[in-house]
Amino acid sequence: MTPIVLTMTWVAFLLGMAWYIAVLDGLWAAAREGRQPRAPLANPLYRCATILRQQSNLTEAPDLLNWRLAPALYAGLAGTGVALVPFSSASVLADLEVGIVWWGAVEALTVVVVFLHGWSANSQLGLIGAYRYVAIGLPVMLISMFVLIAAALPAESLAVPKIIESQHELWNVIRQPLGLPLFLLLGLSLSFRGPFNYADSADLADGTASEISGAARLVWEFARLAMLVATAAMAATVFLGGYLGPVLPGPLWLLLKTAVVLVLLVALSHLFARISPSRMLTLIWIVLMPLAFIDLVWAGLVAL
Amino acid sequence: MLERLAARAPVPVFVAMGRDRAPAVERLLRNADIDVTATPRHASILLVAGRVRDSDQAYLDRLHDQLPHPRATFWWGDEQGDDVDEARRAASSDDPVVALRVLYRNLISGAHASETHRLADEPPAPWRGKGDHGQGGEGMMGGVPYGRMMPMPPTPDIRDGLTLDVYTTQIGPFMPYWPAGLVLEVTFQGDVIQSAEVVNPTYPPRDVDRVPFDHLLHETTALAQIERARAAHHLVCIARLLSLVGLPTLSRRAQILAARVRANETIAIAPLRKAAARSGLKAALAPGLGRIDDRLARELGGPVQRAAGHAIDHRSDNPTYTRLDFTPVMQTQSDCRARLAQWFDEAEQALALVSAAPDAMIDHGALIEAPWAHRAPPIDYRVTELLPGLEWSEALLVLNSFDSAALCRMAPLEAP
Amino acid sequence: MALTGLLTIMGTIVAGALLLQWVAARTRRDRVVESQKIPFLGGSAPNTHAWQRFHVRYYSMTLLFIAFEMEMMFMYPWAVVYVAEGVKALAEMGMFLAILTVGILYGWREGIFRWQ
Amino acid sequence: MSVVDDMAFWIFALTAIVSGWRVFCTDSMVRASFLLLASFIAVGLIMLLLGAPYLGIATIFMMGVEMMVMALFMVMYMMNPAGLNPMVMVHQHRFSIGAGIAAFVGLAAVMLVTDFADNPVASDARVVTDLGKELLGDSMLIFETAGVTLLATMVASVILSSRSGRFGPADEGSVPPPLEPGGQPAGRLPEEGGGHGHHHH
Repeated sequence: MTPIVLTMTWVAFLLGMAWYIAVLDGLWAAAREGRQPRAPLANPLYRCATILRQQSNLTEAPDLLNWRLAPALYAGLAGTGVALVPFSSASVLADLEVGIVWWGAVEALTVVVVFLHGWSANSQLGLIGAYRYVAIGLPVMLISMFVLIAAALPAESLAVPKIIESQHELWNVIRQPLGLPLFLLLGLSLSFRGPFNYADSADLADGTASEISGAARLVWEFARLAMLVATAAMAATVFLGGYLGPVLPGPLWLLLKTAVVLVLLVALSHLFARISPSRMLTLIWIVLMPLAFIDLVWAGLVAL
Repeated sequence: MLERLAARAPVPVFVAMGRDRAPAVERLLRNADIDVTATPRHASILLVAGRVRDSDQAYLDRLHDQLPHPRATFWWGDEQGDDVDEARRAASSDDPVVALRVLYRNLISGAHASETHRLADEPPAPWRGKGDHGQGGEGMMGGVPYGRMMPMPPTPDIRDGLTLDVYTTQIGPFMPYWPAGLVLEVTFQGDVIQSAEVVNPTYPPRDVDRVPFDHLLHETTALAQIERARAAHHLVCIARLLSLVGLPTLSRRAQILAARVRANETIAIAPLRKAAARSGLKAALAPGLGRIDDRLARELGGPVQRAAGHAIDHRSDNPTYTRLDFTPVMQTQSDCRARLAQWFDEAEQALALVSAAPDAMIDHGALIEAPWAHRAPPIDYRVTELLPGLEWSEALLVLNSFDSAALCRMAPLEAP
Repeated sequence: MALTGLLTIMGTIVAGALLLQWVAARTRRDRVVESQKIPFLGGSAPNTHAWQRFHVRYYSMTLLFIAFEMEMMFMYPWAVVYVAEGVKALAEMGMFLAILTVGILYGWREGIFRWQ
Repeated sequence: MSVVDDMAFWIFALTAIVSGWRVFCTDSMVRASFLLLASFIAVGLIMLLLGAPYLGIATIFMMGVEMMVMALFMVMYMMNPAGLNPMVMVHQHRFSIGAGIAAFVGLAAVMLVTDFADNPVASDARVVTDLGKELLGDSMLIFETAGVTLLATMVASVILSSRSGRFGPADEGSVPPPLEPGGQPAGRLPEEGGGHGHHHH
């Protein structure tokens, strides 16, 4: 029975946190523009209803199966990512011995489903978004592999619960200060937000999402938010000690930490401009990758 | 239940920009009650702002049909809509937000029937029943599978069939971040533009910031009014670029500043500029991107020319300005970055002039520099020479680093 | 077992998402007409299908990436025994990072991180 | 538990085989790539069932990125990449059917005839740790050799594929060979391409 209960809890968590991000986005925009937010709590629900009321669109000869599957698989991948995160020492949905390797697989498969989503519509703007996303999504994955391996060093294990246990005395965010910021960039890339929005950007008329409407679009937008939640929960667990914390019960700590990380992610996604894909590619390989190297060396020296 | 919730959402509107309406539409962008979508697929109302050329009617109909049901068209402008019912139009002087909300609510509840398609419900080419599986194609690349041909390599490939295809299509006239009215036939290879041809020219720019300059032709006008219009014009240009690089909130801040300048409020541009610099706007505009040669910069004139390092500004010769120690600001690089910096510099300088001489007047008929690439002999340089070799996002950045008057002159009214 | 957990949550979400799309399609039955299917290009219609032999401008980078990735897969087991093995593992890491750095620098010098 | 495990095994096995077979039936290069990925994912999950979590998930991970890159290259090089006109993806039908059957029967026979070692790994065995120890112990040389080999792969792939470089475009001055010996160069000359190269190798 436990997997079912935990699954339902996580699905509720994803839905709730997706709503929370939408609220944060609205509040952030209103504050930056110096106006009153528009129905801050209910606005996300109104928009969901609007999207759901619209007819589902088709294009000429699309790859319909993959077009409908891609949003669903994307959301499902976010679910399997978040399943690695323990609520407490006793309750974890997927207690994988190699949890962070699965997280890497989630990143790899995310690139695949986003590509499929852009490919399936048989439209030029979506195609450009799909190919552009692959260019950025692939190398960003390497950075996250480095920082997660660095986090695994002191734990002597690839399992997420063990990584939490290794942070009893000191959180990884202090031990390996470069890890969290680099991992947050990955979160932006996985859900293509702000400076990492290479799939659904404004210049492509929303890119891979430019031809969808109705329920498929609702699932797609939810999946993007769910993936951001999954990254935040993972970041809170791997770098901020997850459920560890005094006084309050463990799950509540996890919730709080995830919420704080999400504030950071929302701020990051509004604060930075998107640079051209080829410059971003260079930036990732030439600047961010060496930073990830330094993170690994740093973590290694500290762990010895 | 779903209807009730949906009716309270921001109205999803796709804007088809016609003539004369650009600044008014920017007002909509600032309104939290309106959600201006990037694609018609996400919109429920097609807002036709201003007059649309007769030759663009087919494009407009196609756009209309791309909206998902329930959908409606709303006309905003004076010239059209005699045959359109009251619920679906607004005069150009009116604010259409309330009317849009009502129309949207009725659309959701079913009180206003969703509009049916305007173009024929038939594939671009008849295909059913042809080919091995009735898909309309023959062989590997032949025929019209599902109604359209397949992309082909630019020249017949007699060797190994490995030549990459090109994809040629018309783009515009109602593309977001695209000069209103411009239709280009663009050839892509991958995401890089290989060539472009003008099919339909841009709509001539006509915006509110022109009013004081027109006024000056026959009446003595306050310097403050002129310079405020300049600042507002530049802020709107900056806003477009900010939105394009993924900073929509900063972009709306620039829009709000422009509106406040027009309303004679005192504002400071420095915070916006600082926020933009902190967000890495410079990195988003690669050095050298969109660099134009000296001849073109001179021919376009205005801020484009000064961004190329030519201190040519009619204000230098005007006594009112020389009394204020006016010297034109300029950049040297003549690329997108320089043009953006020029907009910021000139807007800040304009506001400084306003605060230095709030009551100064300029005699009518005086020759005062306009904020845009002003009138000059026609030029033979085309926007189509600017784009080849650029990746799509860079191409849009380059387009949006020019003011609409400059773009209009580079995509001439008579198609070449 | 971990696999059960992964499959349960994956199955639940995917099934829910597909169900939502199916129900929405059943309740709104307006047909998508042919003119509605034309891909969005700012009002224009394309001459051809968009599916093409797409010139991927970063293809050299993907090859470097694959080799890089392969190398990374050795690092996961290495991380587990790192503390136990001590200096030997540290030296191993130095070797590993040196190889990757050389690979990146070479690629950079040849300009493979740019659009070609 | 064991019944559930068995069921899972058969489902994954069937998925692996069916999607592997469908690879050859679809007309779309992208579908073919990702059907192959689906097959590999099913195999990876079977490895998970067999108590080899690292290898199983690493398979899924690696195949995810590799099939993605393969799809990019398939679309670049194949006419009609989406299969809008149906085509036959297999050649030499008779030979391939024969070879397929022979390989299947042979491998199945090996599987049935071989006397597999029967010492199940304890469920709490730390297989990843053992793997790490092996890599830093007896197999260190293999590990290091693999590292250097992969570096050679990186350099070689860049040399072979990259057009840009420090000595200018790779195809500068190159002339396509003639179709007959001693004839005129055939096909496109690189100069015609407006500076955007095509790579035949």
